[in-house]
Amino acid sequence: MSHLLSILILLPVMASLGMLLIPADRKPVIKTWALGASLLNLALGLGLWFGFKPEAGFQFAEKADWLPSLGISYHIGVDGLSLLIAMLTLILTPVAILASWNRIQHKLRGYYACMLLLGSGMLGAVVARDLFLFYVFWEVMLLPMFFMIGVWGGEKRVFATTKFVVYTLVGSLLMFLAILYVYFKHQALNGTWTFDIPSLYALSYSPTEMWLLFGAFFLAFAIKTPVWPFHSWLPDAYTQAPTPATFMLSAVMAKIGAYGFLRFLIPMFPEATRTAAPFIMLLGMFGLLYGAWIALVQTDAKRLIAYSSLSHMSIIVMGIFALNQFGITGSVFYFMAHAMATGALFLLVMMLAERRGTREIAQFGGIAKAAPWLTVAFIFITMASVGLPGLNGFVGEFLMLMGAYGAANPIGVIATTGVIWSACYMLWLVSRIFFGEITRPENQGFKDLTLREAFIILPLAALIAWTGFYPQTVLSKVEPSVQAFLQQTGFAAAVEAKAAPADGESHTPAAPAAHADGH
Amino acid sequence: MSFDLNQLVQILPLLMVVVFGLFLPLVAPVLPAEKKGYFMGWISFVALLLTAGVALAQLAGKPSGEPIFHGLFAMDTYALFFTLLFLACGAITAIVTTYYLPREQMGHEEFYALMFFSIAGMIVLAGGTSLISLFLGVEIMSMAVYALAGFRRWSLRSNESVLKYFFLGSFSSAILLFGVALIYGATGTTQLAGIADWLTAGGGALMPLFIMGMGLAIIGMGFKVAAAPFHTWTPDVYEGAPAPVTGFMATAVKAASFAFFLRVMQTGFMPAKAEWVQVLAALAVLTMFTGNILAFVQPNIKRMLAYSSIAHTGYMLMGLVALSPSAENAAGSAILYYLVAYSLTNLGIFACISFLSKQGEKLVNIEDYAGVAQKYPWIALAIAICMFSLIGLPPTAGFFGKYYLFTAVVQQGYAWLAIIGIINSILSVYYYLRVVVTMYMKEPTADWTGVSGLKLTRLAVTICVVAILWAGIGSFNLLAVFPGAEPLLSAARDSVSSLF
Amino acid sequence: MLTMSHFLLVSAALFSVGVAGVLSRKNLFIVFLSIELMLNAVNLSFVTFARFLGQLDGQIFTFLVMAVAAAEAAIGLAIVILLFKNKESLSVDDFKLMKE
Amino acid sequence: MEHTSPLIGLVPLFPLLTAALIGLMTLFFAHKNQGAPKGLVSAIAVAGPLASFLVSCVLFFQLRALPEAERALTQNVFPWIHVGPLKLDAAFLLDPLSAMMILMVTGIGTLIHLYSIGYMSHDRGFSRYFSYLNLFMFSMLILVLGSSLPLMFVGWEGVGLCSYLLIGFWFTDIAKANAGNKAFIANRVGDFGFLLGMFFIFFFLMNHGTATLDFAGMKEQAAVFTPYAATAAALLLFVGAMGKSAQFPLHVWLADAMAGPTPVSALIHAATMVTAGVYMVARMGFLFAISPSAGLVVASVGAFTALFAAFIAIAQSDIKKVLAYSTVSQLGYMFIGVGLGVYFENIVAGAGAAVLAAGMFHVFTHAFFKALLFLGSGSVIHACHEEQDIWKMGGLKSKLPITWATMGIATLAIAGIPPLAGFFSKEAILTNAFIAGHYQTWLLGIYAIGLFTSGLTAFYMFRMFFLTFHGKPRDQHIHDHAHESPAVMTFPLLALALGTVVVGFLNVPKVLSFGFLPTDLFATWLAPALEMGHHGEAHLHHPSTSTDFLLMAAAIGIALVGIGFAYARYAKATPATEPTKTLWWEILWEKFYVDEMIQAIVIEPLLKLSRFLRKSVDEEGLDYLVNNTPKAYAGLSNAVRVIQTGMVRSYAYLMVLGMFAILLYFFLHLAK
Amino acid sequence: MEPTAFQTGLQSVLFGILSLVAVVGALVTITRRHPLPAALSLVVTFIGLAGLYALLSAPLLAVLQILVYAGAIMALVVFVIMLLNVQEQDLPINENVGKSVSLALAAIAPVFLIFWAVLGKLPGDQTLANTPVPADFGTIEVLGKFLYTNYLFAFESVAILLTVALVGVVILAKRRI
Repeated sequence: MSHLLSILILLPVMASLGMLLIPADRKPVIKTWALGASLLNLALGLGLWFGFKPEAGFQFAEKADWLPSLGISYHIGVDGLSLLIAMLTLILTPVAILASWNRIQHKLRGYYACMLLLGSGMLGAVVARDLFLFYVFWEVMLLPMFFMIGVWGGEKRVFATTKFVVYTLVGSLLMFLAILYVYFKHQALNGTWTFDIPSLYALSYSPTEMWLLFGAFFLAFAIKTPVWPFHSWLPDAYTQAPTPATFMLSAVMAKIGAYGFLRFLIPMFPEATRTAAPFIMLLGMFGLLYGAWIALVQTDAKRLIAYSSLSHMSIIVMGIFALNQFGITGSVFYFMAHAMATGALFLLVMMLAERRGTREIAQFGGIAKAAPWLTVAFIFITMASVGLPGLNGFVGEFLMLMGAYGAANPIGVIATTGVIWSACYMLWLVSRIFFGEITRPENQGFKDLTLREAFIILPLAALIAWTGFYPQTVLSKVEPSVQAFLQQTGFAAAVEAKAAPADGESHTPAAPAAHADGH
Repeated sequence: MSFDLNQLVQILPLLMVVVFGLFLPLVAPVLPAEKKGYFMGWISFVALLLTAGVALAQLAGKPSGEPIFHGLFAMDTYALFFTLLFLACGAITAIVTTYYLPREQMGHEEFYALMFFSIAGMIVLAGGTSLISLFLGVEIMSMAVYALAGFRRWSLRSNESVLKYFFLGSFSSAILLFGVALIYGATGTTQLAGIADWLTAGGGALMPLFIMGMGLAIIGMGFKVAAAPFHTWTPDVYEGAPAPVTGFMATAVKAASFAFFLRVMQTGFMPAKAEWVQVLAALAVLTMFTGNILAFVQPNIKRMLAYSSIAHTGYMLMGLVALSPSAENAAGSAILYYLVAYSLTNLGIFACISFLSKQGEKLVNIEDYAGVAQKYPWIALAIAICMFSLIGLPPTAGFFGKYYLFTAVVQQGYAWLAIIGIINSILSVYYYLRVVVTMYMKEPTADWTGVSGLKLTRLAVTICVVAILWAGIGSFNLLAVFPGAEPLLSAARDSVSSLF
Repeated sequence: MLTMSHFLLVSAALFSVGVAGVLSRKNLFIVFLSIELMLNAVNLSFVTFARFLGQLDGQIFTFLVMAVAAAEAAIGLAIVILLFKNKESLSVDDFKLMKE
Repeated sequence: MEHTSPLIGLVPLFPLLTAALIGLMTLFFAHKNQGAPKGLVSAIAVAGPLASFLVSCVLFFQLRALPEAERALTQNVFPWIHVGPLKLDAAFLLDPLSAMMILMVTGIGTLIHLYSIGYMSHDRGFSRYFSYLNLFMFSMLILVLGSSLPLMFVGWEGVGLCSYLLIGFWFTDIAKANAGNKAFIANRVGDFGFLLGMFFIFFFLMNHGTATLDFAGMKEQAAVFTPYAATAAALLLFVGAMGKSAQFPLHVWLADAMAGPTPVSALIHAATMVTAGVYMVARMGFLFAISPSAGLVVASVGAFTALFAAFIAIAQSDIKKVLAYSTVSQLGYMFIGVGLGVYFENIVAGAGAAVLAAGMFHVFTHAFFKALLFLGSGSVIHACHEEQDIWKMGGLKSKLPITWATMGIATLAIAGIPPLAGFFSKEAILTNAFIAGHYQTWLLGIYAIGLFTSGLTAFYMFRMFFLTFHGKPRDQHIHDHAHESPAVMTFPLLALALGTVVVGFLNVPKVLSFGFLPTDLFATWLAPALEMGHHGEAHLHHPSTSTDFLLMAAAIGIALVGIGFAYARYAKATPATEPTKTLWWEILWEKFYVDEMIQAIVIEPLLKLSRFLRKSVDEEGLDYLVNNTPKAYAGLSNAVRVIQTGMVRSYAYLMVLGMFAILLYFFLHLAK
Repeated sequence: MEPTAFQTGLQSVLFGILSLVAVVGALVTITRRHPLPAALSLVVTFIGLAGLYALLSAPLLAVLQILVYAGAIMALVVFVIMLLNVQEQDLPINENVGKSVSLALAAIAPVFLIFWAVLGKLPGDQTLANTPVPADFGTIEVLGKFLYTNYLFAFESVAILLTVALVGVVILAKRRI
């Protein structure tokens, strides 16, 4: 039994404790220590990636009793659904630390400790195989973020962080209750106390129970993801957080919300999911349009990216609730794609803002002339974000939209218009910031990417390009697990059963209504 | 009717506490005057630890728990569990008062004597098996704590605190006593076991009398645990009392009151559960909402914590609702665990408050805590962890306590109650976070130059925080050498099962 | 014919009067006396039950309650003295520094 | 029999490598004043497409060596996206159709690269330009060679990206940058249709056959498609084609796209990228052919756009805008051609391939003469120091003899004057439209439009030509400084002019063989790729030879009329401005107000909606609710706080109240 | 030994008088403006109660009630009132005793009514007369024995309680340390 996962979770914790030994005024040492720890963790984590066997289900499993009398165990493992987020956590933490290098000037130890602990919390949440353990990590990962936004954030940081935490807790506490209920239900049905996740799948509930529990779980994940209309914490938190934190928040933490749907909500309540999925897809579709349209009229670049993130996360939700392998595989793939693209956009906006002290789009203009590297990086990431084929955003988006189309034609059709909106707001942003003549004297001699900044963007860009060019690197690890997921939740059969209506007429987009609720 | 020496051995912790209370003040005059507070504090601390050692030894020896002194008292596991908790609360408080009393120029001898006596009263409360001995326990504890609350005699707030506490406390004692009288009249006994037997046998004609008595007793006990609408004294008393005393009241006194309440409900009134369960449920709901709603806008941290303690009373009352005649039921042990978690948390916070409030307790508004994180990072972190524990966030003891409690409540079929509990947890998030936010995210306004007791505070709060995390995370197998939450849980479970 | 009810009703009446005293009076002394009154009302109940149950326990309780009452009296009077010294007032309503 | 060739991958690979290389050089020299060394950049830049061209030639001969029925080479490079039944590979398909396209793309591409060296020689963005241009070549080749719809889509969007980058090449001019945005977004509208088309086909096949998006696989299963399904799929794909090939109403971006450097307009916005839509329809012909109406829709849209754009071109004064609208118009012709092809296949199985080939032939010839026209205009603009207004030119013939001659050939070609390439290809389309009238009389309308447009084309092209080269100089200053372009620019002009003269003979109709010219070479070559599931010699109704000649005469005649009008109006005298400015002219000048309509109907409402959502729904709705929940809660808290009066007696009252409630409960409970 | 009708009648009359004394004394207590008369009338109540105790076969308690309660404790109260030298101006101002007491009585009336309803008609027909107790019931000897055996723990607890009260009084009432 390998202890790799435990080491990956514990190492940052140890590193952040070790950081306390460094005197507070040795800033470079602190930074280097944090970066080193995260890089070491990443290096170890590569073993996870390369050791992962796509067909083998849960791997790197560890199980130890925690509170056996309550059926609580320390049980962790990764499968294809969680592997990607786990890797994201490992890869993006050093990037975020590097991005914080000059941005964070005070209380360094606390900041970097939070950053490392955040990684541990998120990693723990995705690899947990025990519902209780999951909940613990789920809450734990909230706290560093709370501090990072609140202590190192922007002007309205206190408001933003309180809103973020309280809003998130509203959802997760309700989920907590639902977890307890499920736990009892399992005991009532099977006579044993356990939080083992697979054992809690698809228990039989009365309709009322089922819907209440489904609602509680859904709310928790929907707030975290966020799904429209539970997003109102997002613009504030994303905008006010220090950008590396925004980066982690949007790149990884939001994904854990979406992951929750896959790991918990759907397998635990397949019946309810079957009925609710079209409505959730509608929410996703609406959120997609909503986020995109609002992004269109934002004047603050970071806020614009925040809304674009909402829009993209909505597609993920839609893809997941398409409940077919295209949608789900696409969503899981897009976890990564969105993390890199939107994350990198946040970082780039940060770099812009650092140079000018403002994120107001109108304050820029014509930057391309002065800062070609920055421009190239921005446009590259923009293209990834709008889903240009050949970059990884496309693969995910293609699969998700395809899945959505396959599950509910009208929703898929409307959602596909998203490719237009995203191009609208992103390209408009690019042209407003980078193109035209430099009209403001402050923008003369705009500093181009520094080497450190280039090293922040470079790994992201490289991964974006590679996984877009050869997505099988990732897909081959994800796909068997999605397959297994569909088999186990019983949605695989549903996809096949769709073959029944042979009448071509019902397939024309003109008359798809009869088809929409076919599953 | 034979006097059995063995009985005295059984109540050794109680005796020790009383003896220490009587004789420790006598040591005071021989101590160097300028260091008197310091020595008194540590002597008391050691005395408490000694007592705790004895109690632990007794616990390890698997006490029989048979009622002694003609059924008035039983030093069972339950009592020992609570004894240890009280002693721990006392010990932490003693660490804090070591510097606090000299700082506030308060008398040491009487303080520690009263603290020991109050602990004696609590032990009686935890081990009493008869309503009358329990009543006496309440009185001993209360009298001592009244005096402690009014210890800063020259402070009008402290005066007011003791005034309210005393008058309302006596008022409620009288109500409780009237209840005891009626129960006695109905059942012919004050022993809890006897009452339960009487109820099991069907009660008889005097049932109305009993029910009235039980109602009055619940009111009396509700007052002690600060259940709404009998909670009104809590904020005023907590605010006015010296901070370490408030900490002591919020933890040991509350734990003792719950020990009392729980024992009475579990071993005395259980057969009549159908009668009281709705009353307690209503009290629980009302208490939770009252505490959480009132705490929301409270600027004074002591007062805010008073409301928070009311809210937590509400949660624990849910646990009482979930009690059942079955020894398998987890509700009782959940309350015990919750009390431990809650006590540790509040002790930690009040240790910090005592320190941060400065001489004369000037800085007790939450706003005053702005920027504590910059000045005292460890203390700020500790308070933050305690606040998270109060919210019930993992991996703290508060989370585990809530988990265990809500589990029990759901298990007994009161899911609706648990939902209200969760809603209340949500309501509580904001005001606890406010403290953390203020400490970490606001610029300092207060001036802490010349404060004393940082090291002792750190010691006290470190003990609490380690314990909170220890009880929260529990033991992983890779840390098998380190006993975690599991032993604590099984201790709580054993304790409650000793009631059966 | 005197039954238990008679005595208990007297007890209840005294108790209620005591409660009314606590509720209505501002004067610290009188509030304190009202509480004493309540305790005595309870004592009457105890004695009544002792008599009708034929048990001595009730009387023992009364005895104990008297002691408790004495202790309360001591503390209560000390508090009254303390307050009167510090605030020159006997009105409970004057002590509302802390509220809300 | 599957034939594979490892060489196919090299075709797109070369430009990719050179693009990357030049791109890196650009970045590393970004902060140097000089930029990357121009000589080296030029060499690398031309080497990429040239190498591709050479490989393409090799491949062409490899393909030709195969027996006709087996003419398809494939190369499966690596698995790309494998999810369940969706198995997409990075695989290439070289059949006669794509072979024709890569030859055209790489050939003309090489020439334009060469030309660009001269044209861009003074530009600071020299190396950046070439990296984009090479990247374009790569994308275009992927588009052409991709063996499945999604892979084609990769190229499809890739060329869109390059188009965006190149249109906004001079990004310091915000109008140009926004023209790039417009192009990208308009293309995205089309891509939306493309994506849906793919989804539709995929799920239809998944439910009714074997799920696939490979061209070969889809073609094999063509029989599965019902007419309805085929119509839906075809029309969705056609939306994509409309976006890329600038058909009404998505044509709006193409005129603005002229903001890019002129060689870009030649390569991307005339010769290659914009014809991708036509290529896609031809590629998916088997699907369009199943639908009875898709072909007609394609042809009608084509016809309408042809006429519509021709009208607009009449009034334009920017030399490149004239060419741009002429491109739109000619693309309309191509769609008439391919639309009729699939229509014929639908009514007479097996007969469509040749008609499709006619459409593709126009793609082919158009690439030559339109590229030539653009490069010529580039030469003019270069000579006139970036002046593009034809009303400021005039009399340049003497100054730019080579440009004048080559452009003249191209203008004649596009006007449809034999024996130039345009004549053959356009004639074939018109003849087919005429034949269509036999099956469905109203289709004669398309023929009529085509014929009329042909006249219009001749008119506006010669208007442009005369205004530019003939008459007296209108701006003496410009005229004085004008000079012929260097050889590196004139060589491609000459090469393309040569092409314009000869390529028409690749597809000589039978009536014009005069007994010695080989006929229908082009169509025969393409036949294996274009046949839509039905082999054999199905014959369309064919007009008599005399009718054929009559049709040609009509076409040539109307072209001559157009030229005559243009001559009379613009060449005889030297008008300083447009002679008559009527309301109609005003409408044409404003391009039928399509942009304004889109602005008013789509963009403004969208922005209004967005602002509404942002302000009223998000900020004042959801956010307000969330932000004010604590306030409401605080209000409640403050309201409840009054119970804590601080007065002992009120506390006691509260306790008594509680006592009463509890006792009452117990009392009532007892009473029960 | 059945009591005679006269005895029971006498008991009833005594009960009536004593209860009246107690209740009236109580009411007087809570309606006095000055604490001194209130304390004195409370003594009256206690005397009434002592009588009732006697009626209930609790002679020792009756004596203690007089000695300890009415005597010692109330004397202490009176002493403190004197000690503080409570003057008219020290009394709470604007106290409308009549109004507030009636209000409080009205408030407690429902509770009392509940008590009445429950306590007033208890089942069973036990009367003082038909439930005789041993002659030594409630005498000092029996009670003392009982106290020192069965209730030893309680007794010792009370001892602690009184000690606590002692310390408490010291700490509260003494001057600054």
